[in-house]
Amino acid sequence: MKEKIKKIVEIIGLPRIIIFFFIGSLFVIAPIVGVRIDSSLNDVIVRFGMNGILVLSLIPMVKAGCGLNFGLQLGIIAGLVGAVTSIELELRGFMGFFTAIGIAIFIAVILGFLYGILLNKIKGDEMVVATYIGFSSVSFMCILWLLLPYKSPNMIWAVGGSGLRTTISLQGYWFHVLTDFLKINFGSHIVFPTGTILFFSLLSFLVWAFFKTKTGTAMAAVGSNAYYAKSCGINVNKMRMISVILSTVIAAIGIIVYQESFGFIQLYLAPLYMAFPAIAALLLGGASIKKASIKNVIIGAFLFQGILTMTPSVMNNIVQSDMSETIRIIVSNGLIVYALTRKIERER
Amino acid sequence: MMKKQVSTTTMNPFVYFLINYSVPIIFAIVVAFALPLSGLSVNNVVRELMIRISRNTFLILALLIPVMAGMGMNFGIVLGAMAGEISLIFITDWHIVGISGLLLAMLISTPIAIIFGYFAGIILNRAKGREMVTGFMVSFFMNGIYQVIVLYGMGNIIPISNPDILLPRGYGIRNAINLLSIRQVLDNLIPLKVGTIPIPVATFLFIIVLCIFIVWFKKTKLGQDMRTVGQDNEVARTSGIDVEKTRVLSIVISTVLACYGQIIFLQNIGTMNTYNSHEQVGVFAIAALLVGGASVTKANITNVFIGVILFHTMFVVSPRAGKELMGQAQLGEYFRVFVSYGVIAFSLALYAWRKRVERENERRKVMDYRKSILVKN
Amino acid sequence: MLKKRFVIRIVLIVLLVLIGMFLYINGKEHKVIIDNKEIIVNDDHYKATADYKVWLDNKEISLIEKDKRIVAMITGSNHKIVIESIDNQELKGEKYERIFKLKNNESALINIPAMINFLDDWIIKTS
Amino acid sequence: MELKENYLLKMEKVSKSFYGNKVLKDINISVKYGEIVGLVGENGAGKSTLMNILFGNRIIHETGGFEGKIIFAGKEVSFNSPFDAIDAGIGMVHQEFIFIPDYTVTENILLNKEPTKYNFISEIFGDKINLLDREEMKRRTIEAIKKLDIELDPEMVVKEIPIGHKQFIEIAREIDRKSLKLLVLDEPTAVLTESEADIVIKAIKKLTAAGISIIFISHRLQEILNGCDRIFVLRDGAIQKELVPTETNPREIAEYMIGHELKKGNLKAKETRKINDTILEVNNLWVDMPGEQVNGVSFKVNKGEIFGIGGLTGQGKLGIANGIMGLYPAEGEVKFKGKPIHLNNSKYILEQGIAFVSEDRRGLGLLLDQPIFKNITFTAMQIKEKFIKSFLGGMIKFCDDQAMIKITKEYIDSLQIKCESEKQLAFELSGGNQQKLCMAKVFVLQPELIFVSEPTRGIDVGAKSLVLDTLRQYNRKYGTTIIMVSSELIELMSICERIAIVDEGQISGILPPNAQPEEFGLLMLGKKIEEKEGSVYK
Repeated sequence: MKEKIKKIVEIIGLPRIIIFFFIGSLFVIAPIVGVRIDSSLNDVIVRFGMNGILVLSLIPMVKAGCGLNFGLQLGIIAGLVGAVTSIELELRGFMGFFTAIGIAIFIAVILGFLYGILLNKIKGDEMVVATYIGFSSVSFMCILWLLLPYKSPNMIWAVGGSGLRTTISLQGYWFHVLTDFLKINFGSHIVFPTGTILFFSLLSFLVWAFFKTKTGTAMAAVGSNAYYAKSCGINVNKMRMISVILSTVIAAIGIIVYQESFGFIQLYLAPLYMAFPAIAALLLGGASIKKASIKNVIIGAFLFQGILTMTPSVMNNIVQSDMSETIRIIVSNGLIVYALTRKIERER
Repeated sequence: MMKKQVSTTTMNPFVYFLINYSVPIIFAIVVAFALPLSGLSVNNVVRELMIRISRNTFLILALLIPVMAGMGMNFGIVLGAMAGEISLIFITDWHIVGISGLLLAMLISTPIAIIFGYFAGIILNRAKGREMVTGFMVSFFMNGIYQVIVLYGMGNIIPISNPDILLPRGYGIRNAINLLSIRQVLDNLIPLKVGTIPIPVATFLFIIVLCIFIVWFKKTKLGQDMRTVGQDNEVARTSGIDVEKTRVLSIVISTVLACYGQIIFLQNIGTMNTYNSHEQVGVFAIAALLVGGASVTKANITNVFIGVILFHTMFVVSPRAGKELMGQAQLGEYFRVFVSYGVIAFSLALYAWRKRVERENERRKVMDYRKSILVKN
Repeated sequence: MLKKRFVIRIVLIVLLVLIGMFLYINGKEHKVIIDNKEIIVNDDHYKATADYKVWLDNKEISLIEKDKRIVAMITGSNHKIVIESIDNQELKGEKYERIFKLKNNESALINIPAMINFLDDWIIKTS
Repeated sequence: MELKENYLLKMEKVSKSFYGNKVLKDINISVKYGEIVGLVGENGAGKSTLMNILFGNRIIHETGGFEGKIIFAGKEVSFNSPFDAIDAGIGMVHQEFIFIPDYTVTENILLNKEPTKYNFISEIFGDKINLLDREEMKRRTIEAIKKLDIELDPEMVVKEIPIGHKQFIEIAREIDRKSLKLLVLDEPTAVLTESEADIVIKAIKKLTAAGISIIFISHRLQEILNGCDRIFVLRDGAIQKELVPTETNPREIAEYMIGHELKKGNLKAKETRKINDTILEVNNLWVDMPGEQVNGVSFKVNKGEIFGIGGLTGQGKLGIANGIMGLYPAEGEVKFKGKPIHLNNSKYILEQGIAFVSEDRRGLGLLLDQPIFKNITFTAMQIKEKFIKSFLGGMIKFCDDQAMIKITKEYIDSLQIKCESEKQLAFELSGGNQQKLCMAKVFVLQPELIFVSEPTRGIDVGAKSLVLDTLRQYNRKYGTTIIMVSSELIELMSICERIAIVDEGQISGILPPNAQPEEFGLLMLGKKIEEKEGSVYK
């Protein structure tokens, strides 16, 4: 019996088990400490809808063997530009939402293409270079936010009249346009964001279906064994390029959905560290550097957001001090360090 | 008796120089433009530069040993900085002042830095081939552990009595602590003024001693072992070197040096914001080293000094240049951040690309050699 | 050979601990409050008679006027206090000098009139 | 200097078995002081296992140790790690020499045994803190080089010295050891030219004068004959013959090495088929595959023929197939059905109808974590767009799982692949079944020409004949030309119409299957015959 447990621990990985127990205990302690289960559950679902697509955007690159996309910020930047331009054009409701996505996709394809060329040139050291491409692109955008000729009054600084504000409200534009779409209320505390969840499931289905197509299977083959793919006549670099562009595009859509539900567009250095929570969530769902599936996305995003919502409320009632920020840092970065130190079975 | 064999490097030296030092050259050009633009007088640029060089060089020198041991840029030096900060908290609590306070801080931080360094070394050994990104993530992870110790541990589990560094709730350290008691105590230990520019002689002495240590260390057996491990892990292993132990040792030494570096840095600034003054340490030190023309496998003391001068001139000059150029000081601020991250991304990408090209040339050279001899007979 | 190395290392560690303690003691900061006020000792009244210039560990601190109090921070364990009376900026030459020791985190309360009259409790140490 | 007669090393009745099958049977080898002993044998004859036993490698202890005695310098020994053997005075020079390119000659020779000068700090942090003694290092390097009597500049960076000289680094490193008594050289001249090889042999001879004994492992007969005092021929784990160079010749050695029983082997009677028009013509093919370099190979293959390529491992036979298939950089002229095809593009080659069953089944041949039906149909789907349901006029091409499963079931029956279902993952299958899976993957493509590389390596005997029969039936049934690369000479002789032998990256000759075994042996061991159709070595 002991042997069986040891085997299970080995497959799932110790940190994930510790975190499962941690979340379990949170849900157990919550009612005792007077935290309403249903409202926290509602928070978790809403936040799942917000972040799900960002986590989903990591799938194509991991499946194609490019590793975890530490340069996720490139997609996020494309999304931000899309959102800001759609507001500049004073577009409201779904019209504004989908124009933002349209522009974002267009920019994401260009950024993804350039990013893909660079990653193909430096096979092997992708992750650390991607991290710094992400950081430098975010900081470069900070300069652009100041200079780009946006004129819409509720976006630019009141004083000085040029350069965008750090946070721009979506009130009156496409705020909650998805979340309120066919929303269902269970009792007073739970408002089920059907729109967001539907949108997330649609995108997940599209990604799942893509990996059923000819190019999709080729890309998966490149990820699992690049030499095998080469011997079957697959253009490895082209597949990696497509996976990078796909990841960047989905990330662009992801950030727009995030803002739509959150209510504000955060510019300047806000997206600097946005890659790590998405990566940690994916890893929490059971993915590794070489292998990831839609199942990992759903479980991971749900559990990770579970931690983020439950810890502050439960902690405050127990020990009157908000340790949740520290716990988030430890859990999120601990997962990534754990994944990076896993032995890759066949280090080609 | 021994005829000098002619070497067979193919690339002509000038091109080789250009590629090798492309980053410092570009940087020098950028600085050359920004300097006049910023309208700062040479005098106060030099004064500002003198301060920045004195307080940052020690930290950058701490990066050299892991590069020699093939661990790349050690993002884990942030752990050393944390160890330094913990020791500064203790001496502030105990009211130890002056140079003896500083030296005591360095003394008590050494064991802490060794433990942190050992921990980071073990983890990096398990992530061979991905050391840099793992080191980067370990520094974030340790930031969480640091917060647990400092924000929650100190005051209840770890006895801290001094009320003006404790949070009002009785435990956890305040966000900002003033280190007036040891402010610039090392810099002014041996005061010297050249014209209007004060020169922190004692701090430079520390830096010179570290440079001598590094040069001396490279000549020791352990230094040679580290170079061998850095060149090729497998060859080192078959020749009987304990590769894992050597790599961990290089990280421990680097973390301890970084810890002293951070203490010198904070001593110069005079205040310490407990929870984020160590975050940017890794990035700026590595950016400066790369600006000096170092690469992930080759870095020496000249890279450090060229880098620290160029990088920090840019740092001083760019906000003013941003203000003059675009009328937005904030622009210069972001430009500074962009350049630091950009230089790391660019030089890492350049290095990875050059590594592939060099391996390709090596393969081609062997192939041509085989063709030449086999066609002959 | 190994034994010799073992001994050297033990000596080194002991040395380091000693240096640590020395730094701790030498760098320790103590608070000294100096009163130039009237003091009553078994019902004899000693009044503050003049202003004084004060030196602590031969570092000039400041002027202390009659019935005033000053606070100073000093580092290390053994200290010397020198005071000299002063009347509108000229030194009157009446000099008094005493040495005192302060342990761990003790602070001191010095009374000048008691010091001039060589009373015992010229200095009170509190930790 | 010890007497010439008594022996430095004696191995008496040494035997070894791995998981039940006997790899070495009662080996008796002796080496006198200052003598050069040659050890000759085909790959897999047991040479490396014998050396592992001598050095006490971990693999030997982990697999149950060995029987028999080893007497070294008069004492019975059994080393439990290579480092013990080195301390006792045995040195080893590997085929791929171990050195650090950016280090100088001196630093390489004294790798991890650099002499140091004492300094006080080492009392605290240990001996590794002592400084390197650069003068002493230089002195010892020059002394070691002088022993070899070769030109090597101690301060030169190894990366920049000629490739031929890099070999001496390792030899010098072993010689520098004071205690060295026996030096084992494993294929020292494999990468060298004739002239460089002669220098190595001359240098080794100089060593024996200093009393050091040498075990010289090589497959180049010429070097063995003029280099060694005595020769042991090893085959199938047993010493066949102990020969003295002056009383033997290359043919006799080859005969002992390739072995007599091939003659007794039951060669199947094959009907001789008249096959003439060329389907594949290769001229001056160069391939850069690490460990399997091809140095200018030319041959022709007829349509419908089963053409064999044999030779020892590491001589380049695998390089030919991998090079043409575009898996490793290749240069030269290749004509398929008369039309020149450009190389280094796997997709283009596959589209011409040329397929490849790789020798690296687990690494290159299969997607181990994918089910069987995905593995079989993957290449056909990518190249021939088979098993695809396309929508929106071909814009979106979905995999047609049903079609894949149908074709997989057919191949499972025809090739009798033993598996639970077509959904079973590839890595759960046995070696033999995995090989059949690779072949099925290629058959689905219905190619005109198939490269098959080491089809029977690492699978049990029963499955071997099944795999070969499948290939023969496929060839007879569809007329597909098969080029089979294998190091198993017997198998090549039982299935191929013509067999080319590759040695040192070049074809040393092409023989009919019924040629004498020792003729194959000679071709493998460095003899060259001009490439005439079916010419027999006189």
